[in-house]
Formats: sequence, C-alpha cells, structure tokens
Amino acid sequence: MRTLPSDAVLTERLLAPLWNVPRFWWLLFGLSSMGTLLLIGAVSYTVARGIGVWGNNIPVAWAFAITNFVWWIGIGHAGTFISAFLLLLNQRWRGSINRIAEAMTIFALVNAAMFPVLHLGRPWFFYWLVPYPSTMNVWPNFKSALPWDVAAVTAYFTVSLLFWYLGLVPDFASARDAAPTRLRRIAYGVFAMGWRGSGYQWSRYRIAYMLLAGLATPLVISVHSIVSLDFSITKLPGWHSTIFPPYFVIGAIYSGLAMVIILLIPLRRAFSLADLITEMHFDRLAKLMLVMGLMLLYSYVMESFMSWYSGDQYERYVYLFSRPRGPYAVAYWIMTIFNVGAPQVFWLRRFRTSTVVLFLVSVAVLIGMWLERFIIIVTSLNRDFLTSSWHVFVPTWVDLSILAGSLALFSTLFLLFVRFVPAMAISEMKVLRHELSVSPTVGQAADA
Amino acid sequence: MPALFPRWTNTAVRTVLISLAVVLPGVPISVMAWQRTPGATGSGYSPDQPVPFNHLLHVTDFRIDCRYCHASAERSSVAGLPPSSACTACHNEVWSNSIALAPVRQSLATNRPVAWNRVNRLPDFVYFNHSIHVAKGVGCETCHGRVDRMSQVVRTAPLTMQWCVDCHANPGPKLRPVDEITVMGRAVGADQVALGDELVRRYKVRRLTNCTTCHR
Amino acid sequence: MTSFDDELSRRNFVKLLGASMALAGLDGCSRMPGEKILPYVHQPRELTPGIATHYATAMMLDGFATGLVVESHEGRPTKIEGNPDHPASLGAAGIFEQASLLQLYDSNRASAVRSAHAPTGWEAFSEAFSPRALRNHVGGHGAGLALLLEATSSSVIADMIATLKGLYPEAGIHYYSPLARTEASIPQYDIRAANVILAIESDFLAAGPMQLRMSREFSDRRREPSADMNRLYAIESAVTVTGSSADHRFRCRPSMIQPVLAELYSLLGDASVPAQRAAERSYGGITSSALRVIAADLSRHKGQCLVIAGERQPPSVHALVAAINEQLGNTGRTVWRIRSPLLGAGDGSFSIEALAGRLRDGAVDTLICIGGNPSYNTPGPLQFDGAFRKVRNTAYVGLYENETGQNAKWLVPAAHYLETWGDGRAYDGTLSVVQPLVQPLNGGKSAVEILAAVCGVEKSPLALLRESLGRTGLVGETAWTDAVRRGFVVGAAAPRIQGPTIVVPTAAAPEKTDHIDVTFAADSRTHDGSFANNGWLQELPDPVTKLTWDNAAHLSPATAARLLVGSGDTVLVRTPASSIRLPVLIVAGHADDSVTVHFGYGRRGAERLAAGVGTDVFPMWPATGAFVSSASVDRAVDAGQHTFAITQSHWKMDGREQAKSETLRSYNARQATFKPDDHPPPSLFKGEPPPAAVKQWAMTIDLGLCTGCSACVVACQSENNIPVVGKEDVEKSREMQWLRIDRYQDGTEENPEFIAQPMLCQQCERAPCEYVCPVGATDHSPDGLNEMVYNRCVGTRFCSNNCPYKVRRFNWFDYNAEISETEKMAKNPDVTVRERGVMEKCTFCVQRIREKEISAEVAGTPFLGSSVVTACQQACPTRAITFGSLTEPESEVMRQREGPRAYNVLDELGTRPRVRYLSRIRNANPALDTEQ
Amino acid sequence: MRDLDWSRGSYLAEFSTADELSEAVRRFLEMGYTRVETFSPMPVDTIVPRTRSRLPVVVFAAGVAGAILSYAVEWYANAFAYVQNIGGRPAHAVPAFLVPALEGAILFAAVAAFAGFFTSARLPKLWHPVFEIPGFEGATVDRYWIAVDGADARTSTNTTEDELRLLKPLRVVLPGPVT
Repeated sequence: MRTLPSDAVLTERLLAPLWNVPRFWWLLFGLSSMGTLLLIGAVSYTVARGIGVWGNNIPVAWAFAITNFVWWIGIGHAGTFISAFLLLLNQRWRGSINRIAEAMTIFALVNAAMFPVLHLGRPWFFYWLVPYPSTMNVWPNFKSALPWDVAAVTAYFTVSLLFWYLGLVPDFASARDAAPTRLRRIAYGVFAMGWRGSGYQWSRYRIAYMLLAGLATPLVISVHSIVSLDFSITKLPGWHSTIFPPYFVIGAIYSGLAMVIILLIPLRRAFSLADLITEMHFDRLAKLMLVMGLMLLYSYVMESFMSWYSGDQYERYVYLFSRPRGPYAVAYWIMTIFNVGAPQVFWLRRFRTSTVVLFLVSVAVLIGMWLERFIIIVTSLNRDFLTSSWHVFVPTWVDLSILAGSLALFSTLFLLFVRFVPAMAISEMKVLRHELSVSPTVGQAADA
Repeated sequence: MPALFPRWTNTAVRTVLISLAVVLPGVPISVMAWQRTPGATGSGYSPDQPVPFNHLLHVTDFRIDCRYCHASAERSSVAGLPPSSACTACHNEVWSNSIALAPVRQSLATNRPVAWNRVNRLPDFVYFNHSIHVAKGVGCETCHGRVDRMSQVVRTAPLTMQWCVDCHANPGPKLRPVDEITVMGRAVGADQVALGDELVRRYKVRRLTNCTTCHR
Repeated sequence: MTSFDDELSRRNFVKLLGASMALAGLDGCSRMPGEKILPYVHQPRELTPGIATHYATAMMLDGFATGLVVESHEGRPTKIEGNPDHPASLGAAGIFEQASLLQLYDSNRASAVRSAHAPTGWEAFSEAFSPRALRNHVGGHGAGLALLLEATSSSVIADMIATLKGLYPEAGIHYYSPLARTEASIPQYDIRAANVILAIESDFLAAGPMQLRMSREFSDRRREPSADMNRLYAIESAVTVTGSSADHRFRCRPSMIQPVLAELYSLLGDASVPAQRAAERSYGGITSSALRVIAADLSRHKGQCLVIAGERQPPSVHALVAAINEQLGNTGRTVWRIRSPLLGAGDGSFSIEALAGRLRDGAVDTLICIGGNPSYNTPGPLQFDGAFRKVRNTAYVGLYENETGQNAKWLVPAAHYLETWGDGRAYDGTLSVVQPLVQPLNGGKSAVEILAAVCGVEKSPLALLRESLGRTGLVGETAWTDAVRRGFVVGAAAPRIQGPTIVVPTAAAPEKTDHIDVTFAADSRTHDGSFANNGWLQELPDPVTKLTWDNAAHLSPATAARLLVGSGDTVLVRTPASSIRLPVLIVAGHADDSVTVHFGYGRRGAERLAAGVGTDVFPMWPATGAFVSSASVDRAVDAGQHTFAITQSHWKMDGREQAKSETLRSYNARQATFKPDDHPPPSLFKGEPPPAAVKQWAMTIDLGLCTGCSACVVACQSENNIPVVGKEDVEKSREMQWLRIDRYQDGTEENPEFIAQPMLCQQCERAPCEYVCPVGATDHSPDGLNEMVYNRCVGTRFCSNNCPYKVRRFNWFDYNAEISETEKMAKNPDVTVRERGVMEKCTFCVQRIREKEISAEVAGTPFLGSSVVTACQQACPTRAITFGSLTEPESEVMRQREGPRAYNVLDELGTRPRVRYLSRIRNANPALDTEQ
Repeated sequence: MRDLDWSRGSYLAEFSTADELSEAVRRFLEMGYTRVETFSPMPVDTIVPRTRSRLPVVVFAAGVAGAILSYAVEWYANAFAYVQNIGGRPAHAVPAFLVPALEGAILFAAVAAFAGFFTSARLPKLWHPVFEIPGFEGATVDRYWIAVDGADARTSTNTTEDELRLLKPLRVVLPGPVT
C-alpha cells in the first residue's frame, strides 16, 4: 500500500498552482490569448460584414457554426456526466477529475453559447428568442426547436455553473485559509462566502450537492436530446431520425470524455499529480470511451440500416450514397475510422493505461466527433430533395479562424481556471484519502 | 489574529445581494416600461413646421373638411398633403402677404415643394393604407387625435405594433359610421359595443392580425 | 433615404415626386420622426399620391419595337410590363424589356457632355455641330460627314435623315447593330396555323423581335393535350430554349445545316423515291432516316406546317427554307414576307462595311455615332476601332461612356427610351409610339434631338414626332392621343409582299473536315454587349446552361473529351480573323465538332459592372459578319482552372419525379381512367380547413408550356426588389432570385431531353419552414399565403434548411448598401427592401393581392381571384402560369389543379403545396418515339 | 442543530484527524451534551443529530412551479396573446410546449437548491465569531474541531474544559469575550 499524503500536504499540493505560476503557463496563456484575439477579430468581422463572410449558402445554410455549437455543447456533457451521473452511482474515483470535468463543461458551454447568437443573420436581435412582453406584442414560437435550445442551454449553463460553484465553496474556503497573501485571502474569502466547515453546513451541503447532481443528470440527457431535435424535427433526410436523441447524447459524452483525457494528461504531468490521477482513472475513462464508441457504432449501423429498411429514396441516398461516396466522403471515412476504429485499441489494458495512446485516441475522437456533426449537418443539407438545388459548401478563412479561435478561447479559460481555481475537489480528495486510510479497498469496492 | 473580514462585511454582503436581487430584474423591467413611454414611442412629438399651419383655426373656426387638404385619404394608401397651390387657393385672397406664408409663395415661385416635417411616421416595412381604414369606419380622430384642437400638429398615438394590433384584434370599439369619419370629438356612447358589432357586420370588418396585413 | 440630396433635387424629375416618396427600406426601427415630406407644388391631375399609374410605350431592340406598359409611382418608373394589345408583346415582356428599367437608373450612365476630356455642355455641342460650324470642315455637300446609327425603324429619324440629306447630300448615313436583320424583306409567321413546325437553328421562342408573340402562338396550340396539339422539331447545334422545348430535338453540325435542308428538300420534292432506299447519312447528329420521318410529317400537313430558319443563318439556308415552305404550300398561309421597316435594309451602301471603307480612305472628317458601340461590337477584321480613332472629329451619343464613347472626341449622354419621345415599328410593321415617363435623369439627348441640332432644326422632339407621324397618316388630335394611350397604331401591320425569287442552291455534299465549326451567337442576357452593365441580366442564369456573369466556349461532351478538356479548362479558338482564349463549358446536347461562342462580354468601357466579365469574341468574328465560321480549337495548357458561377450543379433527376413529362400517347391512355383524388390528405392534426370566407390563393404552372425563357425571373426581380449579389456570391450558391428555373436532363448526354421547371415558394399549407422559425417570422395567412415577415426575422436560416424545395433566399450581406441613389428609384415602393441577415422568398406577390383586395373593398365591388396577376404570370410569354383562388370553383386555377396533369412536387412529404405543376406533354411522333 | 449560541461562548478543541473528532463527538454526546458542533475540512460522519432538511421539498416545489410557469408563458404567448397559424398546427401544441417546461422545471429546481442551501446554511456570512479564534484557519485545511456550546445545559466552567482535554486535543479554546 502506497503512503497517502497528509491533509496538509494534500491541501498544499492542490493549491500550489494558485500561488506559484510556472513559466510554461505564461507561454501557453500567451499562445491561447493570441488565438482568442483571432477569434475576436473573426467574430467582429462577421458581425460587421454579415454571415456572408462564411462559406454558408443555400442549401447549406448551417455549417461550421452549428457544427461547432453541437460539438462544444457535446463536450460539455462529459463534465456533468462525470460529476453528477458518477456521483449518483457512488463512483468515488471521480473525485480527482470531476472539478476539471465541470470546468470543462462550463468553458465548453461558453463557446457553445456563442455560436447560436453569432450565427444569426441579425445577432443584435437574439433576445427575440426569449419570451418577454414587447411593444410589438409578438412572442417566440415555441413549436420551433430553437427556443427549446435557448431554454436548454440557459438551464444547462446555469445549473452547471451553480453545481460547479457549490462544489467549489469548501475549496475556496481552504484557499482562503491557506493563501499566502492577504489580498488573495480576501479574494478567495469572498468566493468562499464565509464557509466554516461546520457539521451542519456539511450536512446541508451534501444534500444540496446530491440534489443538484440529481437535477443535472436528467438535464444532461435532455439538453443534447433537445439539441438533436434541432435536426430531427425537420423533414430533411439525414436529420429526420428518431434515433437522434440517444445517439447525440452518447456522442456528446464520448467527445467530452476525450476532451477530459486530453486535459488530464498534460495537467497531471505539469503539476505532478500522478498519485492522484492514477492509471486506474485512465483505465476507467478508456473503458468508458470504448463503451461509448461501441454504442456509437451501433447508432451508425442502425441509422444506415433504417435508411435502407425504410425504402425512402431520399434517406437511402443520403446514408448509402451521399455520405460514403459523395463530395464529403473523405470526412465521412475519417469520422468512421476515428470514432469507431480508434477506441478499439482500448480492448487491451496496455493501451488503456498508456498516456500517449490515450491522448492520440482522444484527439482522434474529438476530430471524429467534430466531423460527425459536420457530416450530419452539411451532407444532409447539400444534397436534399430536389437535385437542382444541390450545392457544396466550402469553408472560408473566417470559418476556420472561428473554429481555431474557439479552441483558443477554451484553452485560455481553462488555463485561467487551473491558475485561479482549485483544479481538484480538495475536500473530496480528503474524504477519499480518509476512506483509503481506513480501508484500502474502499476505492475498488465502490466502483465494482 | 483577528478574523479576515470584520463584522460589518456581513451587512455589506447582505446589502449587495438584496440590491442585486432588485437591480438584475429591474433593468430589463425598466427598459420594457420605458419602451411604452412617449419618450420612446414618440407620441407627443410636435415639430415646428416651415409654415405655422394652424389646424385649430382651419378645422374648428373655418370648418374646412379634412379631405380638402388630405384629398386622397379615401382613395389611396396615403392621405396626401396639399400641394402649395391648394394653400393659395384661399390665401391669394386672405393673408396673401403674410410672412408666415412666405415659404408657400416661395415654393410656387421656385417650383420647389415646401418641406414639411413628418409627424406620424411608420417604419418602412409597415404598409398602412388610409383608404381601407376610412372605408371600414376608422375615424381620423382615432389615430390622429383631436386635430381640431391642435394649433401645431402633435402625434397622439404611440404607433407601436401593439397599438395597431389592439384595434386589429378587436376593431368594434373603435369603429364609427363612415359618414362621421372626419368628425372630431365624437362621443363614444354606451351603445358603442352594439354599434361596433353592427358596423363590423355592415362594413364586413375582419379581424386582420396576420403578418401580411401590414408587412409585405 | 429620407430626402433627396441637392444634386438630385436639381433634376426636373424630382419635381414630379409626391408625398410618400420615401423608399421602402428596413432602415431600422427608429420611430422618432425626422423625415421631410414633400408635397407637390402643383399636383398633376392624373396623379394620386400612393396610387401607381401606367403608361404605354415601346422599346426598340435591333430596330424593332416591343410594346410595353410601364408602372410609375409618383413619377418614378418602377416596373416594365408587356402591352397586352401590342402585336409584338401580347401582354408579355422579355428579359431585355423588363431589365431596361435598371438601365434607366444605372449610375454608370454617361452624365455630362464632354469634348476631348473636358466637360462642356449641350450648347457647346450643338454649336460645334451646327450647320454653320460643321460646313467648314465637311464641305458644302457634307462629303466629309458620316453618321452611324443603330438599326432603326423610326419614322421621325427617317425624316430627320432626309432633312440632313437635304443639307448635306453627300453625307454618309450608316446603320449598324450587330444582331439586326439586314435583308430588304423579312419573313412573317403564323405559328398558330402550323400543325407541324421545323425549326432550323432557330430560337424563335426566346430570341428575336417577335419571340413573345411567337411563344404565345406556339403555346396556344399546346394548352390542352389533344390531337390538335402542334408538333415541334428542332435541328440545331447549340442547345436553345426552342430546341429544348421541342417534341423532337436533333443535333446537327452548323456546317451541315445546308446539306440537311438539301436532303429534306429532295425528300419532299420527289415523293416517288421510296424513303428507305436513299443512302443513309448522318449530319453530326440528325440522320437521313430521321429526316424522312420529319419530311413525311410535314407532307401530311401541307399548307399547315412551317419551317423556320434562324435569322442569322446564311442566305443560302434561307433560300432553301423558303423553297421548302413553297414546296409544302406554306407560303402565304403560315409564312409570308413584308418589306423590312428598318432604314437602309437590303442596301449595302448603308452598311458598316461601307463606312469602314470610307474611314480607311480618309474620306471622313466628322463622324457622329448615335447609339450602338461600333468600337466594340464590330467584326475584328473590320478594324473599325482603329479607323474611328483616326477620324479628326468624332462624336458619340450613348447611354454609357463605352468603348466607342471613350475614343470619341465628343461624348453626349443619350436619353433612355423612358426619357424621350420617339417611334418605331414592330417586326410586323406596326407603328409604335415611344412615350417618356420621366425627364432625362442625366440631361440625355435622343437621336432625334442630335439630328435636329446637326440639321439646325429648332423644334422639340415631340413636335418633330407628331409631324412625322402625321406624314404616315396619323392625323388629328384624337388619333394621336389614341396612339399614345395604346402605345401603337391599331391595324398598322405592314402589307404582305412577294418575296425575292428563290434560287435553290445546289446541294453540296457534306465535306469531311477536321476543323471545328464556330458559331457566333447572341448572348441570352447581354445580347450584343449593350446590356452588359445590367445586374439583373448578368445575374440571370442562362436559360440553358444556368451560367451567370460569364461567357464560355460551349462544347459537346464528346468533343470536349476529344480535345482533352473539361468545363473550366481554357481553349484557344483560332479563326482566320483572330484567336481567342476562352474557358470551356461542356453542354449536354451540343453538336459535336462545333463550338458556340457568345457576344457581349469582355467589355472595356466605363461601365463598372460589365468590366472584367467574360471574354470578347468580336475580334474573332469574320469581316463578312457570317455567324458560322470554321476554327481550330486546342487546349491551352498554360491556363488555370476557370470558375463559373452556375446556379445549378446537378442536371439529372436521379429517379426523383420532380418535373414530370410524358408523351401524348401515354397521357391519353392515362387520362381515360383518371379520377380526381378527393380523399383528404392524411394528417396527425385535426386542424380546421382553410376559411372559405377569404380567398385561398393557389398557382399552377404548366411544364408543357414553360420554355424556360426566364422572363418571369426578371419580372420577379423587378417587382420584388430582389438584389443583385455578384459573381462571387453566385459561385457560392447565394443568388437571390425568388423564382428560379430548374432545368433537368433526361436520357443520354449526347442528346438529352430537357425540361424546365420554374421553382418558387410552394406556399405549402403544412409549411415545414413555419414551425421551425423560433420567432414566428414566417407563418400562414388566412388566405393561404406562407407569409415572410422580414422585420421579424432574426436570420437563423432554419426555415431554409427545412424547406424541401430550397426556395428561400438569405441576405448574406447588405446587398442594398452599395446600390446608388438613382438605382434605389428602381425599387418597388410596395415591397420592403430587405436588410442583411434576413430571409426572403416568393410571397405570391402579396403586395398585388393586398392592393387589389383593398381597392375592391374600398370600392365595394366583388373581389375576384382572377383580378390578381402575379409578376411572373404577367411576364410569361406562353401563359404557363395561372393564379387564382381555390374558393372559386369556376376559376382556371381550380380547373387545372384538379386535372389529370396536375401534381404536387414532393407530394409524399405532405406539405400540401399551393403551387401545382401540370406535367409536360410531348407530342412525340410515334415513328421517332421508339428510336429515342 | 443549526449553530451554536456564540453569545454565551463555546468550548472548542482541535484535533488532527477525523477519527479523533468522531470519537470526541461520540463521547460528548454520551456524556449528555446536546449542543455539540464540529468543524472539519471535509464532511465527517458524526452522530450529531440533525433536523431533517426541507430542501428536497423546496426543490420539488420550485421544479413544479418552474414547469407550470414555463408552460403558462408558452401557452400565453402562442395560444392566447398572439395566435399565429404555424404550418397548420394547433396553437396549443402540447408536445412542443413540454420541452421548455421540462427545462424550466430543472432550472427552477436547481436555482432553488442552490439558493436553499445558502439560505439554510445562513450564508454568505463573511464574518463569524469562530473566525476570531486564532489558528481556526486549519479547520478548512487539516484540523478537526469540536465545539461545545456554552449554553448547553451540560456545559460547566468546571468540567467541560477537562472533559475536552481528556480527549488529548492539540489544544483547547475556552469561551472568550465575544466581539
């Protein structure tokens, strides 16, 4: 049995990134800030000139922006999945990664929320999607899936933020009490809101935390289901599909897990957290990835099968011809190989615990999942019912800049997060440490 | 070592929280309320005109019918403004040398129009048609107010979409017999409900709230 | 947009403007006033502010008039439509007539008189060209004076020329329009009387001065599928609107046209020769056996058939065709001739070649060029441009400072036809009156005013016109007013004359050659280049290739394969005259071993829109003006890939029954057992039926009548303020036309069957676009319209995604931001100008519906569905579009909707479109049908 | 047990492990103390009796209210205030309206849970008497404190301190003047 760090050491180590800024942080932060400037530039250009600076057209009226939206919101799902769903299932190992996953959720949502607004032809009227008593006496149309999206994304963002913050309160108190300077103590003290760790507070805290987790779980299922309804309520072949809600949720969690792994591996290395984020964590994440990958494979097969089975010529065309053999066939096959093929290496434990393999597969899955959304959106639109209206979509430099810039914004936010916020749930780690010291098998028992 | 935060911070935090609870919903509510005020809608707007034309005098004292000057109100989408020559029809005889009428005389001399300041303005995407409203028994007064009491024309209606739709959804209460269209200060009697229903039937007035009624 | 700036208000035009002159536009929501209202000073009696007025006038193209009715809002012409009574229009308007509105307001129009490069003024010009000043240079008899005019049939110009000739007897007078007919007599056709028509390289349905009338007459015999339907055969090299509307289309190399006709002539001449024994020949597409079938069909309808040759075919072809028509007994029944009303027709001394000769000889001191653009649109070998520059004193009068204007010493802005009085003859000789609707916006001068100045005549153009028309017999105030009101003189068609003696050319055996035939063709949109600066036309997809903003070398797939080129590759086309590099466009159905090139591009004048678009092929045109020549075509290896802006990328229906067609035989069989389907369509919603108290608008489009000519597209663009987006955006598939014409090919790539399908908002009763809009910006009106509210739209584009017909258009940029102040005047004030970021689409011309509805209710008269005519319906030369209300069981639209040919596109989606299509009926010849 | 009666002062003892704290709590409750509280950097399972939280009920009620409110807004907007004919579908579209109602329910419930927690925990309260104890910072890092209310009937100036010292704490803090 390995020696467990004491509470004091644990606190000090977990709070260390808040007080000591390594040089590489500044390097990365500089790079990602430049990328964020690119995003700001591209977004400003779009708003100033119009959506025409993108490659979108008629028929492909939605393309990169909605792909990015669905992709980011999907990534966000793993955060809630890990912290809420696994909490309800009493998976203790989540303790060392849930904070990172939740932060990822929020930053992914910041990115995701940007796209639907930016994507509007007249973004300055985005508030027309919100019901309020205007002098025009007109209201949003709740039969459309887009006000559902507004409701879902608003709820999801709010709940994720509250859940994240609630989890942070005791750790902010730790930071308050361990901070080296008075200014930082005051800053963290304000965020800690006077938490004192009394038994009563802990008891209420645990109830509230479980309640929020319980609420976040149906939310995470519903949000991506609703996002999928943006597509499946339409008549478009390739979109009009009943399998979409579960299929989207699975894909969402899948891509989110990949993003968690991508974030954990360098973080673990940079802050020497190998004893807290262990091989076991990677092993389990990899197993989850494998399961999700197989479920996705099932979805892919069912989609294509149902299109054939339906006998509908437009469905058949999209699934059996346009996607695998049409103008975006390359993207389709990369998607299939990356999403379905790549995680198959996780049948072997050797690869499940190899950070290099994990990282590469996760990158592949993220690319694959982005392409999946791209394929769903663009290949359905570019060849729909009337053959006369078919037209390809080609992205412009603005499309690519916004995609790159949104990744940079995400990185920037994440770097700020590891710099200013305790990246691991300190109190939960202490519980885990305590349980391990009492009974070394508790960890395994809990997740068996 | 004393506590990090002094005791008064508890009150301060509570004050901040309560203020936020008031301000956060308060801002949008205030904006929505402000949108309904004359300041935002522009009702009450009364610009000076190049010629200080006095409706009070011409309508109340001289009993000139609205349609003498606004001649196309019954036939066209626009009610029309009188051409300069319409002014001089009378003002060749009376007040023919008035300083106030100098712009009209100048207009006739140079063949360039008098540039009046628009009082009632609808956005360009709204297609209002005077003739159909007149034909269905909507009086001038209903939208333009008591022009007979205005020495300088004032906009009386907010001209918001809600204001339009209120009447379009339930036209009865605002209707009057077509021969009383130009009557100012027409008393709305207790029988207006019955009269409204009767006029809706007689003039085949429809509840038109679909979009292309006004937006084309 | 609140008030006109000073520069504009100086124009006379503005004085006509009335009270509500603010242009419709989405300039924000600011309700705070700050806008000026300008009433009239003296209100014209015929004008009521807010009510449009209509005036009859006529437009000249290549010398012939088409009668028009122009809609005017407060003195501002906003829409050009056909004159229902005019013989060359019959109520329809072609793309050029309609788009000429945009030309009126073109901000690139020449705007000031200049001499050398300094602005002078009209007075300076009229002084410099007055008889007193001019005589010193051109001699007493005017031997040094030459005039070049566009082809014209105007009486007043003829009279002014006569006056000029009186003054300068030796002055040279020349007429030139590259695409005008120059024969002394011109053929007239009665399409309605023909049961069988054979079109030889003739696009009579979509080109030429009588296309509108001929389209109508052609379609009148096809409205109902019956034994009375006419049958059209087309033999052509390039694919034309006429060819693709034909019941049977045959390809033919251009140089083989004459041999084909010769064989046909002999087939018809000697019926005793059993057809099948003749040697079997192929003419690059059509074969002897097909010719025998055609000949037999023609023979069955002697005196009631017609052979038409393209107007730009050589005289030998026309002679053969005349001989064939004579043989068939058609002369005097379906075809006859009149004397050409064009001035100088048939006389070579008036030609441009004669002028070029005089210029080369240095005999011309002063050349006045009125209209046209000879520095650009003359055959390269004529070297007109160089000769023109060498003339001491040149003046150019034109709408634009084009190639000729730039080289002329004097430039005088010309008046647009909507700005001037004038006259002209329709193709059948009918005298038509050109009536101005506005004072010249740029102070432009008409040809008559120029001639009057040169002759020293001090009379107004109107006075001169009335004098001239008086000489033609239009005497008296009543006759004059009537002619102006109607736009033409009733019953003034020219008398029939005996045609020239037919000399049948000896049939030359088809030569085996390895060269490639090059055909010079008028462009469907820029014509000869004179419409090149017109955004509506540049962006109008070519009816056949759907190409915009470009021209190309059209090649057949087989020839392209032989030359190892694909679409977008560049070829070098070499004729004896010149060699030119052109991008290749492969056109299915084009004849092999031939290339078709189009005039009207590669403009180098001051017109900004036209600059840099396409390639000029005039330098390659033989000096003889022959429209067919021989060339060699080679792949240019060093050239990159050219990108075409083509609005359609897939031409096959892939088994989807989008545009249906069937043969008359199969229709007859089907029709016998047809029962209308009166089952209500299935639905999950109970839903209430549409209210019967109001109209229920619906449209039918007869695919059997639609030729794809695209007049409706321009009509829609003009009526609904549709912006022009430019080449780059068309390449990205962002064209804005609410009504597009889909074009499908069926069968082999060599010679497919074509079908054109106008596609516009189907106004679905269960519209998929509506339920996905998050802000309710698109919904359904009680009278069955799919409404689109631009001012509510936030631009999610969700509606477009869910539209199975993809008929919604999005304002990707602020397309109206860059248009000039003058161009804004072309906007229809009854339709909102859309801001960037909003969706738009066909509204069934809701502004017209509401206008008629309101005026009927105000007047207390019954409101009939048939009183509403949509812009596309109005423009359609074949009347393929029918509009009306489903609440009127007797209406034409109801009759058509319930008929056996009616179907919904994508009916299986349950959208319940209010637009129904009538399947196309091909009156196929059973003898040929098996072959195809 | 919500909070101690700090006006009367409390006895506190500091431990270095959670197990010691649990043991201390058990002993004190056995001794008859009722007003005992703990302070710890992590939740420690003790046998301090707690009132049943009303938070789940509040959250449920908020969720129901959120659903009803969302649905009501949708109905008012689309089926009452301005009825549009949207693709021929019923103005009152139950299946469609349920979707935002679900999200509204979750949103309201979550906000209620969050706000309910802070309300019931009497937070935010940046200052608290306990923070005046020097070295109490350890309670969020690695120290486990037990507090016995000065107002507890069992508390006595004579014995309570000794009883605490018997548990061998790192140190004991006696009731001091309350600021």
